[in-house]
Amino acid sequence: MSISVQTEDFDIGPEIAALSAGRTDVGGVATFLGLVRGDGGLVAMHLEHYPGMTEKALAEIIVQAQARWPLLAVRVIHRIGRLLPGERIVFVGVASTHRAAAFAACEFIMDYLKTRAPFWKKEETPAGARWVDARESDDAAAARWDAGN
Amino acid sequence: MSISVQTEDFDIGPEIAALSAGRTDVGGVATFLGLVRGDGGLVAMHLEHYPGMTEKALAEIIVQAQARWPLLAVRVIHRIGRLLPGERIVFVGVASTHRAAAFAACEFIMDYLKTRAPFWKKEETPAGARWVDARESDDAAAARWDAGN
Amino acid sequence: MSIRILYFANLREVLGCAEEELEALPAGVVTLGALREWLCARGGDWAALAPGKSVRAAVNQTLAQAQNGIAEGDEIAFFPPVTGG
Amino acid sequence: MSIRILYFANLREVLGCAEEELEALPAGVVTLGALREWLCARGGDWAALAPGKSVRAAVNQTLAQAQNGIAEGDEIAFFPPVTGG
Repeated sequence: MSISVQTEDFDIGPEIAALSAGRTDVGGVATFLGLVRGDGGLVAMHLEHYPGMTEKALAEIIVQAQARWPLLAVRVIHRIGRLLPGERIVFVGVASTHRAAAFAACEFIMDYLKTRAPFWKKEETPAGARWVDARESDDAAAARWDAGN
Repeated sequence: MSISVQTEDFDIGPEIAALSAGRTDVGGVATFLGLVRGDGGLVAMHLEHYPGMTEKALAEIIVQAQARWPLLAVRVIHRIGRLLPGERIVFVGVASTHRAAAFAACEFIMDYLKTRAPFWKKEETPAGARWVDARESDDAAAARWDAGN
Repeated sequence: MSIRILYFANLREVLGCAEEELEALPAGVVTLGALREWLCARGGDWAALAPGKSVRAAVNQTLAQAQNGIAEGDEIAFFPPVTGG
Repeated sequence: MSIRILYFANLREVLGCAEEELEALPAGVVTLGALREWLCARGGDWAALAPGKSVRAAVNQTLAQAQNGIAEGDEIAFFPPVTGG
Protein backbone atom coordinates (compact mmCIF):
# COMPACT_ATOMS: atom_id res chain seq x y z
CA MET A 1 0.00 0.00 0.00
CA SER A 2 1.04 3.58 -0.52
CA ILE A 3 -0.46 6.60 1.28
CA SER A 4 0.18 10.29 0.71
CA VAL A 5 -1.24 13.31 2.56
CA GLN A 6 -0.06 16.38 0.74
CA THR A 7 -0.82 19.97 -0.26
CA GLU A 8 0.40 19.46 -3.84
CA ASP A 9 -1.78 18.26 -6.69
CA PHE A 10 -1.13 14.83 -8.21
CA ASP A 11 -1.10 13.25 -11.65
CA ILE A 12 -3.66 10.46 -12.04
CA GLY A 13 -2.31 8.69 -15.13
CA PRO A 14 1.03 7.66 -13.60
CA GLU A 15 -0.69 6.77 -10.30
CA ILE A 16 -3.01 4.31 -12.05
CA ALA A 17 -0.20 2.94 -14.20
CA ALA A 18 1.91 2.31 -11.08
CA LEU A 19 -0.80 0.02 -9.64
CA SER A 20 -0.07 -2.62 -12.29
CA ALA A 21 3.41 -1.67 -13.46
CA GLY A 22 5.80 -4.55 -14.08
CA ARG A 23 3.24 -7.28 -13.36
CA THR A 24 0.69 -9.23 -15.38
CA ASP A 25 -1.54 -10.59 -12.60
CA VAL A 26 -3.71 -7.47 -12.34
CA GLY A 27 -7.03 -7.91 -14.13
CA GLY A 28 -8.77 -4.75 -12.94
CA VAL A 29 -8.03 -1.39 -11.40
CA ALA A 30 -10.90 0.53 -9.80
CA THR A 31 -10.33 4.15 -8.89
CA PHE A 32 -12.16 7.05 -7.34
CA LEU A 33 -11.30 10.70 -7.71
CA GLY A 34 -12.99 13.28 -5.47
CA LEU A 35 -13.19 16.89 -6.61
CA VAL A 36 -14.17 20.21 -4.99
CA ARG A 37 -17.67 21.17 -6.14
CA GLY A 38 -18.41 24.86 -6.63
CA ASP A 39 -21.89 24.69 -5.09
CA GLY A 40 -23.48 27.89 -3.80
CA GLY A 41 -20.73 30.22 -4.90
CA LEU A 42 -18.00 28.36 -3.02
CA VAL A 43 -14.72 30.27 -3.28
CA ALA A 44 -12.45 27.61 -1.81
CA MET A 45 -12.40 24.55 0.43
CA HIS A 46 -9.93 24.33 3.31
CA LEU A 47 -8.87 20.85 4.36
CA GLU A 48 -7.53 20.45 7.89
CA HIS A 49 -6.23 17.17 9.26
CA TYR A 50 -4.62 15.54 12.29
CA PRO A 51 -0.99 14.95 11.31
CA GLY A 52 0.21 11.57 12.46
CA MET A 53 -3.22 10.11 13.03
CA THR A 54 -4.24 10.67 9.41
CA GLU A 55 -1.65 8.32 7.94
CA LYS A 56 -2.31 5.79 10.71
CA ALA A 57 -6.09 5.86 10.12
CA LEU A 58 -5.69 5.49 6.34
CA ALA A 59 -3.27 2.57 6.79
CA GLU A 60 -5.74 0.87 9.15
CA ILE A 61 -8.57 1.31 6.62
CA ILE A 62 -6.44 -0.25 3.87
CA VAL A 63 -5.46 -3.16 6.13
CA GLN A 64 -9.16 -3.83 6.74
CA ALA A 65 -9.82 -3.75 2.98
CA GLN A 66 -6.94 -6.18 2.39
CA ALA A 67 -8.43 -8.54 4.97
CA ARG A 68 -11.76 -8.54 3.11
CA TRP A 69 -10.62 -8.80 -0.51
CA PRO A 70 -7.57 -10.20 -2.35
CA LEU A 71 -5.90 -6.93 -3.34
CA LEU A 72 -2.68 -6.61 -5.32
CA ALA A 73 -2.02 -2.89 -4.83
CA VAL A 74 -3.66 0.09 -3.12
CA ARG A 75 -2.93 3.80 -3.45
CA VAL A 76 -4.52 6.61 -1.42
CA ILE A 77 -3.75 10.30 -1.88
CA HIS A 78 -5.52 13.00 0.14
CA ARG A 79 -4.78 16.69 -0.25
CA ILE A 80 -4.86 19.25 2.56
CA GLY A 81 -4.85 23.04 2.62
CA ARG A 82 -6.80 25.45 0.40
CA LEU A 83 -8.40 23.95 -2.72
CA LEU A 84 -10.41 25.68 -5.44
CA PRO A 85 -13.60 24.41 -7.11
CA GLY A 86 -12.74 21.73 -9.67
CA GLU A 87 -9.52 20.78 -7.90
CA ARG A 88 -8.70 17.20 -6.90
CA ILE A 89 -9.13 16.34 -3.19
CA VAL A 90 -8.77 12.60 -2.91
CA PHE A 91 -7.71 9.63 -5.00
CA VAL A 92 -8.17 5.94 -4.20
CA GLY A 93 -6.90 3.28 -6.58
CA VAL A 94 -7.17 -0.48 -6.05
CA ALA A 95 -5.74 -3.28 -8.20
CA SER A 96 -6.97 -6.86 -8.01
CA THR A 97 -7.15 -9.99 -10.13
CA HIS A 98 -10.88 -9.49 -10.74
CA ARG A 99 -13.08 -6.45 -11.01
CA ALA A 100 -15.57 -7.23 -8.23
CA ALA A 101 -12.88 -7.10 -5.52
CA ALA A 102 -11.34 -3.94 -6.98
CA PHE A 103 -14.70 -2.12 -7.09
CA ALA A 104 -15.77 -3.23 -3.61
CA ALA A 105 -12.47 -2.40 -1.95
CA CYS A 106 -12.26 1.01 -3.62
CA GLU A 107 -15.75 1.97 -2.44
CA PHE A 108 -15.10 0.50 1.04
CA ILE A 109 -11.93 2.58 1.42
CA MET A 110 -13.77 5.75 0.36
CA ASP A 111 -16.69 5.07 2.72
CA TYR A 112 -14.38 4.40 5.67
CA LEU A 113 -12.13 7.35 4.79
CA LYS A 114 -15.20 9.61 4.85
CA THR A 115 -16.13 8.51 8.38
CA ARG A 116 -12.85 7.48 10.06
CA ALA A 117 -9.96 9.48 8.67
CA PRO A 118 -9.36 12.76 10.57
CA PHE A 119 -9.95 15.37 7.87
CA TRP A 120 -12.25 18.38 8.23
CA LYS A 121 -13.55 20.70 5.51
CA LYS A 122 -14.18 24.41 5.91
CA GLU A 123 -15.98 26.25 3.13
CA GLU A 124 -14.87 29.72 2.12
CA THR A 125 -17.80 31.63 0.58
CA PRO A 126 -18.46 35.29 -0.22
CA ALA A 127 -20.65 35.33 2.95
CA GLY A 128 -17.85 34.02 5.14
CA ALA A 129 -16.39 30.72 6.24
CA ARG A 130 -18.21 27.74 7.70
CA TRP A 131 -17.25 24.23 8.73
CA VAL A 132 -18.90 21.48 6.71
CA ASP A 133 -21.23 19.26 8.75
CA ALA A 134 -20.78 15.50 8.64
CA ARG A 135 -23.42 13.79 6.50
CA GLU A 136 -25.61 11.02 7.82
CA SER A 137 -25.48 9.42 4.37
CA ASP A 138 -21.74 8.94 4.87
CA ASP A 139 -22.33 7.11 8.16
CA ALA A 140 -24.94 4.98 6.43
CA ALA A 141 -22.56 4.19 3.57
CA ALA A 142 -19.84 3.03 5.97
CA ALA A 143 -22.33 1.05 8.08
CA ARG A 144 -23.33 -1.02 5.02
CA TRP A 145 -19.98 -2.82 5.19
CA ASP A 146 -20.48 -3.77 8.85
CA ALA A 147 -23.78 -5.40 7.93
CA GLY A 148 -21.89 -7.70 5.59
CA ASN A 149 -23.35 -6.31 2.37
CA MET B 1 -21.47 10.10 -23.34
CA SER B 2 -18.47 9.16 -25.39
CA ILE B 3 -17.71 5.67 -26.74
CA SER B 4 -14.63 4.40 -28.55
CA VAL B 5 -13.91 0.95 -29.94
CA GLN B 6 -10.35 0.95 -31.16
CA THR B 7 -7.17 -1.04 -31.73
CA GLU B 8 -4.92 1.74 -30.33
CA ASP B 9 -3.98 2.09 -26.69
CA PHE B 10 -5.31 5.10 -24.74
CA ASP B 11 -4.03 7.52 -22.12
CA ILE B 12 -5.99 7.36 -18.85
CA GLY B 13 -4.98 10.67 -17.25
CA PRO B 14 -6.48 12.90 -19.97
CA GLU B 15 -9.56 10.65 -20.20
CA ILE B 16 -10.31 11.11 -16.49
CA ALA B 17 -9.55 14.83 -16.62
CA ALA B 18 -11.96 15.24 -19.54
CA LEU B 19 -14.85 13.89 -17.43
CA SER B 20 -14.83 17.02 -15.27
CA ALA B 21 -13.01 19.53 -17.49
CA GLY B 22 -14.43 23.05 -17.49
CA ARG B 23 -17.10 22.34 -14.86
CA THR B 24 -17.31 22.49 -11.07
CA ASP B 25 -20.41 20.37 -10.45
CA VAL B 26 -18.57 17.02 -10.51
CA GLY B 27 -17.95 15.70 -7.00
CA GLY B 28 -16.69 12.25 -7.89
CA VAL B 29 -15.27 10.27 -10.79
CA ALA B 30 -15.27 6.48 -10.55
CA THR B 31 -13.27 4.54 -13.11
CA PHE B 32 -12.44 0.99 -14.02
CA LEU B 33 -9.51 -0.19 -16.08
CA GLY B 34 -9.40 -3.78 -17.32
CA LEU B 35 -6.05 -5.33 -18.19
CA VAL B 36 -4.90 -8.54 -19.93
CA ARG B 37 -3.72 -11.01 -17.29
CA GLY B 38 -0.84 -13.29 -18.18
CA ASP B 39 -2.34 -16.40 -16.55
CA GLY B 40 -1.13 -19.81 -17.62
CA GLY B 41 1.55 -18.61 -19.99
CA LEU B 42 -0.83 -16.52 -22.09
CA VAL B 43 1.01 -15.09 -25.10
CA ALA B 44 -1.70 -12.71 -26.27
CA MET B 45 -5.43 -12.07 -26.16
CA HIS B 46 -7.38 -11.51 -29.37
CA LEU B 47 -10.48 -9.34 -29.10
CA GLU B 48 -13.10 -9.78 -31.82
CA HIS B 49 -16.28 -7.70 -31.97
CA TYR B 50 -19.40 -7.07 -34.03
CA PRO B 51 -18.82 -3.71 -35.74
CA GLY B 52 -21.92 -1.58 -35.67
CA MET B 53 -23.67 -3.50 -32.93
CA THR B 54 -20.82 -2.90 -30.47
CA GLU B 55 -21.23 0.87 -30.37
CA LYS B 56 -25.03 0.50 -30.30
CA ALA B 57 -24.90 -1.96 -27.38
CA LEU B 58 -22.51 0.22 -25.40
CA ALA B 59 -24.68 3.30 -25.98
CA GLU B 60 -27.76 1.37 -24.80
CA ILE B 61 -25.93 0.27 -21.62
CA ILE B 62 -24.93 3.86 -20.87
CA VAL B 63 -28.50 5.09 -21.48
CA GLN B 64 -29.71 2.54 -18.95
CA ALA B 65 -27.11 3.72 -16.42
CA GLN B 66 -28.18 7.34 -17.00
CA ALA B 67 -31.78 6.36 -16.32
CA ARG B 68 -30.80 4.84 -12.97
CA TRP B 69 -28.35 7.45 -11.64
CA PRO B 70 -27.80 11.20 -12.12
CA LEU B 71 -24.63 11.10 -14.22
CA LEU B 72 -22.74 14.11 -15.50
CA ALA B 73 -20.36 12.38 -17.93
CA VAL B 74 -19.57 8.84 -19.10
CA ARG B 75 -16.64 7.53 -21.11
CA VAL B 76 -16.19 3.98 -22.41
CA ILE B 77 -13.18 2.77 -24.38
CA HIS B 78 -12.81 -0.84 -25.50
CA ARG B 79 -9.87 -2.12 -27.46
CA ILE B 80 -10.01 -4.81 -30.15
CA GLY B 81 -7.35 -6.85 -31.93
CA ARG B 82 -4.29 -8.54 -30.43
CA LEU B 83 -3.30 -7.46 -26.91
CA LEU B 84 -0.34 -8.59 -24.78
CA PRO B 85 -0.36 -9.42 -21.05
CA GLY B 86 -0.42 -6.21 -19.01
CA GLU B 87 -2.05 -4.21 -21.80
CA ARG B 88 -5.22 -2.17 -21.28
CA ILE B 89 -8.44 -3.71 -22.67
CA VAL B 90 -11.27 -1.58 -21.35
CA PHE B 91 -11.84 1.73 -19.58
CA VAL B 92 -15.07 2.99 -18.03
CA GLY B 93 -15.20 6.41 -16.37
CA VAL B 94 -18.27 7.98 -14.76
CA ALA B 95 -18.64 11.48 -13.29
CA SER B 96 -21.44 12.42 -10.91
CA THR B 97 -22.21 14.92 -8.18
CA HIS B 98 -21.77 12.28 -5.47
CA ARG B 99 -19.60 9.21 -5.18
CA ALA B 100 -22.31 6.58 -4.63
CA ALA B 101 -23.85 7.20 -8.06
CA ALA B 102 -20.45 7.27 -9.76
CA PHE B 103 -19.39 3.96 -8.20
CA ALA B 104 -22.69 2.20 -8.87
CA ALA B 105 -22.96 3.37 -12.49
CA CYS B 106 -19.34 2.45 -13.26
CA GLU B 107 -19.80 -1.09 -11.91
CA PHE B 108 -23.20 -1.42 -13.63
CA ILE B 109 -21.71 -0.44 -16.99
CA MET B 110 -18.88 -2.97 -16.57
CA ASP B 111 -21.27 -5.75 -15.54
CA TYR B 112 -23.58 -5.08 -18.49
CA LEU B 113 -20.68 -4.66 -20.90
CA LYS B 114 -19.39 -8.09 -19.84
CA THR B 115 -22.72 -9.76 -20.65
CA ARG B 116 -24.33 -7.62 -23.39
CA ALA B 117 -21.66 -6.00 -25.54
CA PRO B 118 -20.61 -8.17 -28.51
CA PHE B 119 -16.92 -8.78 -27.80
CA TRP B 120 -15.24 -12.18 -27.78
CA LYS B 121 -11.83 -13.12 -26.44
CA LYS B 122 -9.52 -15.74 -27.90
CA GLU B 123 -6.43 -16.75 -25.95
CA GLU B 124 -3.17 -17.34 -27.75
CA THR B 125 -1.00 -19.75 -25.72
CA PRO B 126 2.11 -21.83 -26.49
CA ALA B 127 -0.26 -24.84 -26.76
CA GLY B 128 -2.48 -23.16 -29.33
CA ALA B 129 -5.46 -20.82 -29.46
CA ARG B 130 -8.76 -21.19 -27.63
CA TRP B 131 -11.89 -19.11 -27.27
CA VAL B 132 -12.59 -17.90 -23.75
CA ASP B 133 -15.79 -19.31 -22.23
CA ALA B 134 -18.35 -16.93 -20.77
CA ARG B 135 -18.28 -16.93 -16.96
CA GLU B 136 -21.38 -17.63 -14.90
CA SER B 137 -20.11 -15.11 -12.35
CA ASP B 138 -20.47 -12.41 -15.00
CA ASP B 139 -24.11 -13.35 -15.60
CA ALA B 140 -24.67 -13.29 -11.83
CA ALA B 141 -23.02 -9.88 -11.53
CA ALA B 142 -25.26 -8.41 -14.24
CA ALA B 143 -28.37 -10.08 -12.77
CA ARG B 144 -27.80 -8.30 -9.43
CA TRP B 145 -28.91 -5.03 -11.03
CA ASP B 146 -32.16 -6.53 -12.29
CA ALA B 147 -33.01 -7.61 -8.75
CA GLY B 148 -32.85 -3.97 -7.72
CA ASN B 149 -29.73 -4.26 -5.57
CA MET C 1 -37.89 -12.78 -47.82
CA SER C 2 -34.25 -11.75 -48.13
CA ILE C 3 -32.06 -11.48 -45.04
CA ARG C 4 -28.40 -11.26 -44.12
CA ILE C 5 -26.88 -13.51 -41.43
CA LEU C 6 -23.59 -12.91 -39.59
CA TYR C 7 -21.68 -15.40 -37.44
CA PHE C 8 -19.04 -14.47 -34.86
CA ALA C 9 -16.17 -15.88 -32.84
CA ASN C 10 -16.15 -19.62 -32.16
CA LEU C 11 -19.41 -20.11 -34.06
CA ARG C 12 -17.95 -18.45 -37.16
CA GLU C 13 -14.94 -20.78 -37.01
CA VAL C 14 -17.00 -23.94 -36.45
CA LEU C 15 -19.40 -23.11 -39.28
CA GLY C 16 -16.64 -21.87 -41.55
CA CYS C 17 -18.93 -18.99 -42.42
CA ALA C 18 -18.75 -15.32 -41.40
CA GLU C 19 -21.70 -14.06 -43.39
CA GLU C 20 -24.39 -15.20 -45.80
CA GLU C 21 -27.24 -13.65 -47.75
CA LEU C 22 -30.46 -15.67 -47.93
CA GLU C 23 -32.70 -14.70 -50.84
CA ALA C 24 -35.65 -16.89 -49.94
CA LEU C 25 -36.73 -18.48 -46.67
CA PRO C 26 -39.44 -21.15 -46.35
CA ALA C 27 -42.85 -19.65 -45.56
CA GLY C 28 -42.87 -20.80 -41.92
CA VAL C 29 -39.55 -19.23 -40.96
CA VAL C 30 -40.75 -15.93 -39.47
CA THR C 31 -39.02 -15.93 -36.06
CA LEU C 32 -35.44 -16.05 -34.90
CA GLY C 33 -36.09 -19.43 -33.29
CA ALA C 34 -37.52 -20.87 -36.50
CA LEU C 35 -34.57 -19.52 -38.48
CA ARG C 36 -32.13 -21.14 -36.06
CA GLU C 37 -33.93 -24.50 -36.38
CA TRP C 38 -33.96 -24.23 -40.15
CA LEU C 39 -30.20 -23.46 -40.26
CA CYS C 40 -29.49 -26.32 -37.83
CA ALA C 41 -31.37 -28.70 -40.15
CA ARG C 42 -28.61 -28.19 -42.71
CA GLY C 43 -26.78 -30.87 -40.69
CA GLY C 44 -23.05 -31.36 -40.19
CA ASP C 45 -21.34 -28.42 -38.46
CA TRP C 46 -24.67 -26.59 -38.33
CA ALA C 47 -25.51 -28.75 -35.33
CA ALA C 48 -23.64 -26.00 -33.48
CA LEU C 49 -27.00 -24.16 -33.60
CA ALA C 50 -28.94 -27.08 -32.06
CA PRO C 51 -31.26 -26.47 -29.09
CA GLY C 52 -29.27 -26.55 -25.86
CA LYS C 53 -26.16 -25.10 -27.49
CA SER C 54 -25.26 -21.78 -25.90
CA VAL C 55 -25.95 -19.41 -28.77
CA ARG C 56 -26.96 -15.77 -28.57
CA ALA C 57 -28.60 -13.78 -31.37
CA ALA C 58 -29.23 -10.23 -32.46
CA VAL C 59 -31.72 -8.76 -34.94
CA ASN C 60 -30.61 -5.53 -36.52
CA GLN C 61 -27.78 -5.24 -33.97
CA THR C 62 -29.99 -5.59 -30.91
CA LEU C 63 -29.96 -8.69 -28.67
CA ALA C 64 -33.06 -10.75 -29.41
CA GLN C 65 -34.89 -13.87 -28.22
CA ALA C 66 -36.16 -16.93 -30.12
CA GLN C 67 -39.70 -15.54 -30.42
CA ASN C 68 -38.40 -12.34 -32.02
CA GLY C 69 -39.92 -11.88 -35.49
CA ILE C 70 -37.69 -11.47 -38.55
CA ALA C 71 -38.52 -9.43 -41.63
CA GLU C 72 -37.32 -8.60 -45.11
CA GLY C 73 -33.93 -6.88 -45.08
CA ASP C 74 -33.08 -7.76 -41.47
CA GLU C 75 -29.50 -8.20 -40.32
CA ILE C 76 -29.44 -11.32 -38.13
CA ALA C 77 -26.42 -12.40 -36.09
CA PHE C 78 -25.63 -15.61 -34.18
CA PHE C 79 -22.74 -15.79 -31.73
CA PRO C 80 -21.51 -17.38 -28.48
CA PRO C 81 -22.11 -15.66 -25.12
CA VAL C 82 -19.96 -12.52 -25.08
CA THR C 83 -16.64 -12.40 -23.22
CA GLY C 84 -15.37 -8.84 -23.56
CA GLY C 85 -14.32 -6.36 -20.93
CA MET D 1 -0.81 11.85 35.42
CA SER D 2 0.46 14.02 32.59
CA ILE D 3 -1.30 13.99 29.21
CA ARG D 4 -1.44 16.04 26.04
CA ILE D 5 -4.78 17.08 24.52
CA LEU D 6 -5.33 18.25 20.94
CA TYR D 7 -8.44 19.95 19.53
CA PHE D 8 -9.31 20.15 15.84
CA ALA D 9 -11.47 22.02 13.35
CA ASN D 10 -14.61 23.72 14.64
CA LEU D 11 -13.93 22.54 18.20
CA ARG D 12 -10.47 24.12 18.14
CA GLU D 13 -11.97 27.41 17.02
CA VAL D 14 -14.81 27.39 19.56
CA LEU D 15 -12.46 26.54 22.45
CA GLY D 16 -9.76 28.89 21.20
CA CYS D 17 -7.32 26.11 21.98
CA ALA D 18 -5.37 23.81 19.64
CA GLU D 19 -3.35 21.97 22.23
CA GLU D 20 -2.72 21.77 25.97
CA GLU D 21 -0.52 19.80 28.35
CA LEU D 22 -2.12 18.71 31.60
CA GLU D 23 0.38 17.94 34.35
CA ALA D 24 -2.07 16.63 36.91
CA LEU D 25 -5.56 15.18 36.53
CA PRO D 26 -7.95 14.54 39.46
CA ALA D 27 -7.74 10.95 40.72
CA GLY D 28 -11.09 9.89 39.24
CA VAL D 29 -10.31 10.96 35.69
CA VAL D 30 -9.12 7.66 34.22
CA THR D 31 -11.33 7.30 31.13
CA LEU D 32 -11.89 9.37 28.01
CA GLY D 33 -15.50 10.01 29.10
CA ALA D 34 -14.42 11.22 32.55
CA LEU D 35 -11.81 13.49 30.98
CA ARG D 36 -14.42 14.98 28.65
CA GLU D 37 -16.76 15.65 31.61
CA TRP D 38 -13.95 17.23 33.60
CA LEU D 39 -13.00 19.52 30.70
CA CYS D 40 -16.66 20.42 30.13
CA ALA D 41 -16.92 21.44 33.81
CA ARG D 42 -14.53 24.31 33.07
CA GLY D 43 -17.70 26.08 31.89
CA GLY D 44 -18.07 28.77 29.20
CA ASP D 45 -17.00 27.64 25.72
CA TRP D 46 -16.08 24.23 27.16
CA ALA D 47 -19.78 23.41 27.06
CA ALA D 48 -18.93 22.41 23.48
CA LEU D 49 -17.85 19.10 25.05
CA ALA D 50 -21.17 18.57 26.87
CA PRO D 51 -23.02 15.25 26.58
CA GLY D 52 -25.13 15.22 23.44
CA LYS D 53 -22.67 17.40 21.50
CA SER D 54 -21.33 15.53 18.49
CA VAL D 55 -17.71 15.10 19.50
CA ARG D 56 -15.32 12.33 18.46
CA ALA D 57 -12.12 11.40 20.24
CA ALA D 58 -8.86 9.55 19.71
CA VAL D 59 -6.33 8.13 22.16
CA ASN D 60 -2.81 7.92 20.79
CA GLN D 61 -4.10 8.60 17.29
CA THR D 62 -6.69 5.82 17.26
CA LEU D 63 -10.45 6.45 17.40
CA ALA D 64 -11.70 5.70 20.92
CA GLN D 65 -14.90 5.55 22.94
CA ALA D 66 -15.90 7.13 26.27
CA GLN D 67 -15.03 4.01 28.27
CA ASN D 68 -11.50 3.96 26.81
CA GLY D 69 -8.90 4.25 29.59
CA ILE D 70 -6.29 7.04 29.56
CA ALA D 71 -2.79 6.76 30.94
CA GLU D 72 0.34 8.76 31.64
CA GLY D 73 1.86 10.21 28.48
CA ASP D 74 -1.20 9.63 26.29
CA GLU D 75 -1.99 11.89 23.34
CA ILE D 76 -5.73 12.58 23.49
CA ALA D 77 -7.65 14.38 20.73
CA PHE D 78 -11.18 15.77 20.58
CA PHE D 79 -12.76 16.79 17.28
CA PRO D 80 -16.04 17.02 15.33
CA PRO D 81 -17.22 14.14 13.11
CA VAL D 82 -14.81 13.96 10.18
CA THR D 83 -15.70 15.42 6.76
CA GLY D 84 -12.81 14.58 4.43
CA GLY D 85 -12.76 12.78 1.12
